[in-house]
Amino acid sequence: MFDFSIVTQAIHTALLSIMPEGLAIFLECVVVGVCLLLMYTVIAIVMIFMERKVCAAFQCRLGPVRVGPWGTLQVICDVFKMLTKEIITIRHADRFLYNLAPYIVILASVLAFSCLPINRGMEVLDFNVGVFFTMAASSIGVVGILLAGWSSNNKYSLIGAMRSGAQMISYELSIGLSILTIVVLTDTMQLSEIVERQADGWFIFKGHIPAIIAFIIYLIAGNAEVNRGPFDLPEAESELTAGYHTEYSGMHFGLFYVAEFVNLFIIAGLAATIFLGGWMPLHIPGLDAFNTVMDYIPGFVWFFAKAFFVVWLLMWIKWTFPRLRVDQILTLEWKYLVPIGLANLLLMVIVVVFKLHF
Amino acid sequence: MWKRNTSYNMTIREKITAWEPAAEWSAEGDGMLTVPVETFHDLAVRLKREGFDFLRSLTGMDWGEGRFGAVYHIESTATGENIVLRVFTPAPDKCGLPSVGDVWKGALLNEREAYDYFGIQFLNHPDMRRLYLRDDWVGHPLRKDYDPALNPLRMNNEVSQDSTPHFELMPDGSLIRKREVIFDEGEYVINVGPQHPATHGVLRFRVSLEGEIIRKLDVHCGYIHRGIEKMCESLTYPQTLALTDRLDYLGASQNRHALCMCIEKGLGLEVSRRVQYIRTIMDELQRIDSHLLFFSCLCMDMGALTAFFYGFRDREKVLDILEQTTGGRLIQNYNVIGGVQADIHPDFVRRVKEFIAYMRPTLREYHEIFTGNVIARQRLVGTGVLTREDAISFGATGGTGRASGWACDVRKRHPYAMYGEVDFDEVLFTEGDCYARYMVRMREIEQSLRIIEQLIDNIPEGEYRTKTKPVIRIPEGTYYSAVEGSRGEFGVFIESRGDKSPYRMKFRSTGLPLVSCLETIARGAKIADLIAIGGTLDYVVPDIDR
Amino acid sequence: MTNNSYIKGFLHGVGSLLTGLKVTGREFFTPKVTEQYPENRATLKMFDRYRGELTMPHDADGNNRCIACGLCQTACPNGTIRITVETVTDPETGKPKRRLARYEYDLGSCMFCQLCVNACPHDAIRFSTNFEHAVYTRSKLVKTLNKI
Amino acid sequence: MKYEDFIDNEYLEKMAEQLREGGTNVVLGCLDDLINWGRSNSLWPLTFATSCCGIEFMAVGAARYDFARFGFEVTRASPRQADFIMVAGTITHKMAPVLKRLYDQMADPKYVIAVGGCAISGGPFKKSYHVVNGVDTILPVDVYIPGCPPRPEAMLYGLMQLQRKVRLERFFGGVNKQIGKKEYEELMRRDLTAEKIDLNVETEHKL
Repeated sequence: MFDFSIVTQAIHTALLSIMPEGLAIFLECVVVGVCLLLMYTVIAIVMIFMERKVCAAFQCRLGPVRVGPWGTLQVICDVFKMLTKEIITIRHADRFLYNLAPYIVILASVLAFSCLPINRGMEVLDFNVGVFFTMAASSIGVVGILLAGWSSNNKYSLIGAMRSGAQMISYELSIGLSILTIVVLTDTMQLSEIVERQADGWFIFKGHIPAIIAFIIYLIAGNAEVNRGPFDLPEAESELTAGYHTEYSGMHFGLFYVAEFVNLFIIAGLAATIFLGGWMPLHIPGLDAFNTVMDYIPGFVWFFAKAFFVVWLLMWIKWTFPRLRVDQILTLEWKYLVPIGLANLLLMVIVVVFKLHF
Repeated sequence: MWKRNTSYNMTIREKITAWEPAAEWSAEGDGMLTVPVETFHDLAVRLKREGFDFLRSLTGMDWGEGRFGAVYHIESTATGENIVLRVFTPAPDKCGLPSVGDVWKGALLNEREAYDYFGIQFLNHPDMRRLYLRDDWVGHPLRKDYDPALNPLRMNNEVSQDSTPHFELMPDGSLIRKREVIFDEGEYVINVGPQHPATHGVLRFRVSLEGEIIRKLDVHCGYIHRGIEKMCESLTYPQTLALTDRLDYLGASQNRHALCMCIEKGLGLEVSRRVQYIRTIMDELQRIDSHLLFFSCLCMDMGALTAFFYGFRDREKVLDILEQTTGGRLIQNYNVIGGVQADIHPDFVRRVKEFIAYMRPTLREYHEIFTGNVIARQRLVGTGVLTREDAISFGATGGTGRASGWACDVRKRHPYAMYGEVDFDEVLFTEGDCYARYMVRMREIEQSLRIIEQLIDNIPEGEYRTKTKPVIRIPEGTYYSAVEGSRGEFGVFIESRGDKSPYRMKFRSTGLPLVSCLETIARGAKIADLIAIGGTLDYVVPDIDR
Repeated sequence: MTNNSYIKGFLHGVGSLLTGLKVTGREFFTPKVTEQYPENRATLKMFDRYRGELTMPHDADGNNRCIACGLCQTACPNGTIRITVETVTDPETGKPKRRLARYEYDLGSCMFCQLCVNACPHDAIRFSTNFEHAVYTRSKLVKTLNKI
Repeated sequence: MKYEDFIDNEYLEKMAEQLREGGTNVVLGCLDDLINWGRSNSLWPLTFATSCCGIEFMAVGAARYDFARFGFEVTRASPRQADFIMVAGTITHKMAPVLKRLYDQMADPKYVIAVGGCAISGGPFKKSYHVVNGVDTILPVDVYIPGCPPRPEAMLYGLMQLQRKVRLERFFGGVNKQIGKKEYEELMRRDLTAEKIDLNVETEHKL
């Protein structure tokens, strides 16, 4: 398995040879930041395109086909359009908060995104409480949504924001519980370390029953966390026109739109990292030839394949189910997911204590 | 079929004449009783007690020379008896009729409509605002002396009033005007529509919320009020036909059928059996089309977007069949006075059969993806309950009424075309909730397929169009015909004075009663339920506003 | 709620969700029904009864069958058809004769009710199946049907 | 579809000529082309329909005709995020101010398509006391799609016409409207000042 840290180390040494360490680190930070943002944009574009094609396929139609080969340039067009669209200033809105909100949302999203370990040695933010940090960073997003709803001076926005507040805070609990289940199994919170421990088998296999339950709970709660159907109440189109971003136009709306899709990717990427072995290739004990072949596939390919598979799964769910009502969302969380999550955590503890895992 | 009613009328007519010796019978057309205004409210209460609990239609009238009034079509749901009453306003210069909104709730919006059209003030009506037109509209457009120049296009925004006028009769015979509050200052009122994805057009609600729970709901209609009834008064009979398609565009075929039937009844014209067969099949195809669209839109409103596409995919197949024969997808222009525009296409029978074979398994797919879904059930079962009494009182016919357990299908109550001879079930539920309303429509698709199946193979030979005179004049009198539209009873009321255009033409909207019962259903529900309720009531806004 | 019904309801719910997923999952792999309009333009054929726009057929010499009787204009519910008549002297008989000068048809207000075609005693007008009418200028929609 | 297959090319030619009169910087011109390529392929409609044409508009979005192929499928319910408004259906006197308001709420550049007889001229309801005879009296219309209602293919054709128009426009230097800029501003001002009612009587009631 190729270790990307060789490359970064080499660059670091090369830079140190021509400049002082402080400057070198600063330069590296800038370069990494730019790369991160670039990747963020690319992922956003890919995700939006995928969403449009996948939903079209579920709905027995074609989706974008006319711009570029198979419609691949469609989202690029949207980007140009968004960039040139007027940004409307709303009278009687809280101007400062109104303009700030989309940036908070995108900031939270970028922060969480930078925690994802894409390949061995290709982690941007990686430290011993990585899981905590990711969750904390991603939950800043709800502040942005609340601000957007509050400052827009629009009743629909306000209702959307309130809904999203209730929903996201509730579902963070379930996400936490299901991740905690795996933390019990791994006894580490560092994301890169979690991946390394899956070298001999992904946690979803190692932890068998409790891990699978945790995975399902995570998918449901993760879907709710990013406000996607069937949990898309905050922007429920048929009820609240566009929910918390009703009043946003142009690129401000574009930021919300992009953040929504990248958040989905983050949720999927985290699922891939924690449950499906991240960039670890698929190894079947006993089949050495197969395992060697799998090892030739680079780690980031594994990571993206797994993440996009989870994304596809979530899209399948989104495009099949009707939307829940606000009280049902809370019922689902507090009456079903949280008790199951807690019982599952207990089960995992038993599994770990009695060494029942693989 | 209306002969039978006439014989029934005798008994109730006699009763009314006994109670009210001043009542006069006029026999032109369908015949109606003119009753005095002073005791009309008492009479209405008495009629209701007698079992006449369904106000089919309330038509405001201007008979010229300052004589205003209203025509009431009332039916007893228990016996199926019908009676038509006419009431004049007390004096030419005074416009006041007693409101019967407390007897039949469905009268409330209809009386507002009559006020809007003719300026007839209804005494003790709790909410005497205009129904369709802007509050600053000058005059009443359906009066015969109305001058359109009074109302140029106003581009200023309308201010929503939070209170409403209300008229009371003083002992000295004068009217006083009071105001009643609709929304308090402290209430959190949100505005749903006219441009809102879930109002199915340009209906507008003002909803007072407490958190997510609806406390009050105020319906605003008229954003697509096109004045069709007034336009009809200056069009010839064949020309009026074209406008009915555009009323409820998902029941275009049935609407036109109703008007053709009414005119044919006036003319005493019998159409051939072939025409009856074709019309019945077309009506049922249209019903399937409408119910598929209902399914699609309900799914979309509930957030299940994929099911929306499945519904539309299959709807296209119906539209293709319709288009091949009629030349129109949505607006077909098919029924004409005395028959249909063109004979059925040679491929018609084959394609309809193919469609029936295709549709049955597809319906199962719908049930798998949406009906059985636990989320859909949770959201539909038990929400938005309309009781049977309310359904009748509001006159909420069609799927909505049948979901509440009211057997209100015009095809069974007053069979027309081929419906007396085919075998089909009237789908009835008793729960009256959103789920029942949804299921009624899904089951009705199956019944429609069954009706078509029985007819499609034995369409008799015959002419598809009976020759009529070049200029059609209906003998003097009043006529009322009703069909089961895609979403309830669609009635046409014509008052003719023997001219080539009607003196007054009123369409009994299928949507208006549905909208009027919305407040009752939605109160206490959540805002998301409002969307489900609106979706399952299945109104079409241009049909409400006309 | 008893424990039993809690679990039963839960399992039933999950089952119904999976059924839904099965339907959409199957649809994901079935061929799509989309007709690609501008690409299929060559093969696209309307039903022959489809009413696209009113036309006045002309024979090879450029003559139409309209006698300018005005029945279609009277039959039209909303004044979409405007006929201008001119009187010319018949070169053979020397008598004055009504002749169609202009047959103006406003596609932008036509309601396709077919009353004009029904009214025409000489089949001089009929509906064609052309549907590509979208324009940038309103005046382009007012068409003169007869060849002058 | 080839250029010659479209109708009303004269209008586009005239428009292009007017735009060329000023002359364009080469760099700006290229950038313009790129932006217009993007804009024309990403026109998002406002979810708006009043009557029959709206159902056909839904059919255009549905599986059989699928305007997602053009990238139009992201229908926005909020006017702020929409690029064009399909006026599908009759506009009545009561609806006209609302429609105007919706149009004003949309972010520039924005376009209007008048769909069907009612929106173009009042159509079947021309003689009614409560129907606006053509939305071009209240909004600057870019494309007219006649029909009653126009069939889905006709709507797609109209949308392609709009794409062609967008592609020709010049983004730098103001998006030209069908009516002259001066005329347009006058129209806007007239509506605001003629009647002395404050536009924002009810800011909190969003439409």
